[in-house]
Amino acid sequence: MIGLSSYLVLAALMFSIGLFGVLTRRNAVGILLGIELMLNAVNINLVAFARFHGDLLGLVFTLFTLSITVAEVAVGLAIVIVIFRVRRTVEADRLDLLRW
Amino acid sequence: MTPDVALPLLVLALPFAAFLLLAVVGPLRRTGRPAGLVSIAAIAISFAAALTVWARELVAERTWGWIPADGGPIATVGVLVDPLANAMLVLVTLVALLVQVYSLAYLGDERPGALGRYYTYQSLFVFSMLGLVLAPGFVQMFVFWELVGLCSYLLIGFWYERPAAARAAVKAFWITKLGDVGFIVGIVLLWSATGTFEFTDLFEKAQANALAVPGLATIMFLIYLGAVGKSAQFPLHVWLPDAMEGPTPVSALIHAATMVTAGVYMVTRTEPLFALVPEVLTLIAWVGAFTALLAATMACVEGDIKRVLAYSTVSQLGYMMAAAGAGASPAGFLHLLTHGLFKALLFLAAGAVIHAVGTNDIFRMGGLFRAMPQTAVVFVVGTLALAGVPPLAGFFSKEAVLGGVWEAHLTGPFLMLALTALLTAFYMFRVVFVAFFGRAHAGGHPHEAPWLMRGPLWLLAILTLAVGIRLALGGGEAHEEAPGWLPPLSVGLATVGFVLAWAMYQRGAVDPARVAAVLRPLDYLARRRYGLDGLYAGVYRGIILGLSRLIGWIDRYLVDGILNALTALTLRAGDALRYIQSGRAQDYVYGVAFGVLLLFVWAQLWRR
Amino acid sequence: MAWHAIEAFIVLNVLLGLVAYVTLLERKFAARMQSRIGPYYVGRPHGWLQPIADALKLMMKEDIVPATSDRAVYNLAPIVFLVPCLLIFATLPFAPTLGVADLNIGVLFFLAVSSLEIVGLFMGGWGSNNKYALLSAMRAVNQIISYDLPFIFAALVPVVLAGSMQMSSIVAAQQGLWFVAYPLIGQLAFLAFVVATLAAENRVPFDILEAESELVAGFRVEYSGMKFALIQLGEYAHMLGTSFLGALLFLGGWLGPGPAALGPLWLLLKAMVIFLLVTWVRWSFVRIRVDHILAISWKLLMPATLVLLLAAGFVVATRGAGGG
Amino acid sequence: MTLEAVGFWVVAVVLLASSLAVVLTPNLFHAVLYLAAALVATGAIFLLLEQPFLFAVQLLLYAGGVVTIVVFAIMLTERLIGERVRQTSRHLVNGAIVAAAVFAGIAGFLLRSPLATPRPGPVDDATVAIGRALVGPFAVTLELLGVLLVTALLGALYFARSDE
Repeated sequence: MIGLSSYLVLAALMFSIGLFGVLTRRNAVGILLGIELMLNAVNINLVAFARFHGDLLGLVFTLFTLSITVAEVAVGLAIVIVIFRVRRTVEADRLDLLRW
Repeated sequence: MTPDVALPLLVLALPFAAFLLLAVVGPLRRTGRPAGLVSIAAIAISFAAALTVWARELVAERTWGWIPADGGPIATVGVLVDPLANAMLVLVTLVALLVQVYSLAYLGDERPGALGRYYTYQSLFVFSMLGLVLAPGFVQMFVFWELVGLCSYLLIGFWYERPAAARAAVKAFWITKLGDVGFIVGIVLLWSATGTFEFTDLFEKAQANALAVPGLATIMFLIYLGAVGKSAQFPLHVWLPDAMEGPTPVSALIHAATMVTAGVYMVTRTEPLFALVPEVLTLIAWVGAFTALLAATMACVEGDIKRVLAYSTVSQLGYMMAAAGAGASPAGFLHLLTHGLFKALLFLAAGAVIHAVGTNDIFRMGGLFRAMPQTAVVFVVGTLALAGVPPLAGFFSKEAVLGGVWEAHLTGPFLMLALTALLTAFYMFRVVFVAFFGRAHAGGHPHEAPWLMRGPLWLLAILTLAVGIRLALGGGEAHEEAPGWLPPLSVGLATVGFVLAWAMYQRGAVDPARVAAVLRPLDYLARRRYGLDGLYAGVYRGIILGLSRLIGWIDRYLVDGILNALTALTLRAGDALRYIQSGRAQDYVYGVAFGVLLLFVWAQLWRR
Repeated sequence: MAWHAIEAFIVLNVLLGLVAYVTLLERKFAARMQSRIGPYYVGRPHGWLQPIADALKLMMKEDIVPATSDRAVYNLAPIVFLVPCLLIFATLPFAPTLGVADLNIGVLFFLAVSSLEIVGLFMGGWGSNNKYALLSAMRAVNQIISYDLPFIFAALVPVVLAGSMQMSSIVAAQQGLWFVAYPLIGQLAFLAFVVATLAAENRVPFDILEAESELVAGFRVEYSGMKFALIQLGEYAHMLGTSFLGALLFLGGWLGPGPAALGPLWLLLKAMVIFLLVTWVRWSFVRIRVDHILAISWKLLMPATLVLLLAAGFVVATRGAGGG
Repeated sequence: MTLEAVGFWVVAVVLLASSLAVVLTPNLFHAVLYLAAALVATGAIFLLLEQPFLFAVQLLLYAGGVVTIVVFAIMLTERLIGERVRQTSRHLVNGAIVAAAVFAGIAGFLLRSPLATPRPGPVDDATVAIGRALVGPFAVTLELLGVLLVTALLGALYFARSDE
């Protein structure tokens, strides 16, 4: 039987993989992809809890997360494009204008 | 309100009303002379009221609760009218009235604004002094005591543009405050021991022997300290000569007749309490006598006419205190009254001289008898009175004091006071001979003072004479027990002083320099005011500078050091830590991840 | 479960056959519009065997893979493209009880799955590593992003009117009045739906992504043989599916005179009407410039469909759901 | 092993594999495609959890929306040239350690926490309930979400417009 914890562990793994991507990717778009993974992992958690606790709240929040993710991606990519226009690169570790 | 206290309240209220009017209504104050007239009018009516009170020999007490508490107010305000207060009221209002009239001419050259300010202060001062006189308890007395001190500060520093005046004002303020600290501590201790501030209650308890509280001697000594400061007793007398930096009428009012006598008045007022502690009384007597002698010696070598009078005042205050200490407070109080009159006379006359000559130095005067005979006459009258020549007022009161001290079997103080009497005659006639009969100095054309100034002078001179004659006729009740040899001795001492002065300064029979050479150490000490001012300055500087150095060191090395260390640390830390801010978003994600991990660790290790 | 599988298998095969003959229908129709005959020789006199011949030809052709292509992507693209196009039929019922799965979120499922098609499309465009293909893919992305929303909004109007996302319920709600006949809202929504369909399927006049004259054949320029066949199949399947959807949403689905058994036929007929409508448009209009296409979507269709949706919601709120 | 379990394991393997591929593949375009796969797999997880509505929304928004936009951005920024699409990674070991540590932390929690393992019986379609919740208790949130989306739209427009 597949229990709640199976889903949660799966989500945790996905989350960690996403984190790994965020930490290691050089390309800003790649970082965004990692963030997407992490957000999806969260969604899995929400839906799993909602399903196993018979609670609607998780589903509603999943919807919210989804919508916000779309907004985030739109703005994030717009920023990436602007950065690309200005700096001719989207390598995240070269974008250190704000360093000491 | 009972009619009993209506008149005293009127006496008290009028100067205050004048003060309020002048203080609040700026345009009126800035007119100068009209402002003075307002003040004079107020004090004149006040004087008339005081005279009525005195003539009626009113005795009344009326208090209103001030600081409320369970079981009756802790402190009250009100008026306490008795013969003591009546006499004081008359003296204060009289001298104040004359001084204010006199000032109108003396300070006529001042800017109107300054003159208005002067009269504002004057009104406030008179109000404060009257409030002190009428105080029915220690708290009110202390409040007005401090107000008087404040006014003294303001008036001494009237010419605040002059550094010397400003310094003198501050000095007077601070030194009297030294005594006031003892005063208030004593008051509070007394209250905690007896539970009341009221004189009447205290006297009743004293009479019923209900005041045998432990440490009463200490308490009374502390209260006496207030008088030491205010009445310029040794060793806190040093402020009074410096206070001569103020306008001369101010000196006449507050440093001759009123404020400095507040200490004596207080001791006299609370005499039933002091009577319980003979050891303090003895101390008062000794200190008073010593003060008298010390000030007299300093007066002998002083060249500044106002300072001579100032030392003389200190000396006479010593007399009064000695009398109070000897248990002859009526004699002391009598001397207070007569001295108030003739010392005001002397000061005002000296003011007229200074006004005319433009200098304080008696050795630059001389021959003034011809230039301003009226002033010379009244000054001589005052001098005679001060020296104790019958039938002038000073003779009787001084004799009463001497008699009282003798009666109390205080031989040491008596001898000192007798010597002081001699010296008093000497230094006063020294001034008279040098300033009025000596060879005239060139420079300026001294002229008689205007009638506005002369009028008060004559009035005071006549009063001095009249009081003396009144005392001679009525026979002062103070000297009834005095031994018969006392009047001749007194007159004799005065005569010796007169002859010495005449011989040294008029005839030139004895060269003052040779006398000074003979009495070299004494002369040296007296000229340097016995080093007291230097000592104070030294101690003050030592303490202040030492403290300043210490605080400066603490500030520079401890406080600043900590701050410097902190800033240096912050800078270094910033230098080191800024590399954390790599500007790369992913490095920050590492930070977030580590934070989350820390939360995990915390939650799993400690939360359970 | 097993029945479902069998059903799905049958539906799939019927559909594949249908799709093949839809191409023939289009060619014939186009020929008629241009006063030609169209396919004639194979299976004469009307070229009935032409689609089979085409399929056989494509299957036997050499499979050419460009040397510089992103091989995996290139190879996977036709499949990824085809799968959603076939999957959309899963929720289409052909009669009240005839269908793979009459989900209660059927319409949404259809829209979601059909939106996956784009992935295959740009996989193909990218994987070919061909300038024209890539440009075509970019245009496709552009256009599909733009027309997805009006398409969805237009499709949601019947959903709102019927108060359900279940296909059968929507059809049932049209018992009295087909939604296309719904006063004003119905016609406008249907118009918007057809226009958005044209764009979503990249048909003329919205076919800038293949625009033969500039991009040769669009994203599938490098494809040949079997893979090309798959892509074509997917495209026509998608078109057919959308036609079915339109028929179900607006034209009353299987409702029609005669016994209920005739339902599937009615549905097919209606779908063909829509299909021919699209084809008619295709052969009648000229291609629109790219910025005009985007402008039409964002400035006209999107607000219009939104207003329609709101109006439908308003009508439902005042008159109650369930049509007519 | 029930059908559900089989489905779960298959989906889980696909999900994790594609996720790993997303973060590991050097080709950015492939990464996006793997992301699409991962997202569809996530949708499949939703299906397993009997939420077809969320599955549809996931497909519509992510696969149809997000992935498309990302591809678009890649095409714009990589200037249609395949070379730059090859991307490198940095600090692989560090990242792996941190990610593993985070996973260990979460897993630690999961292991210690009492979880409601028995799965409730099959549920009805939650679509209507979600809809009612959205316009009921969460109406304000929904409106705020709308504001956010409009803001994001305007922001993206502002950022991405070319300077004319």
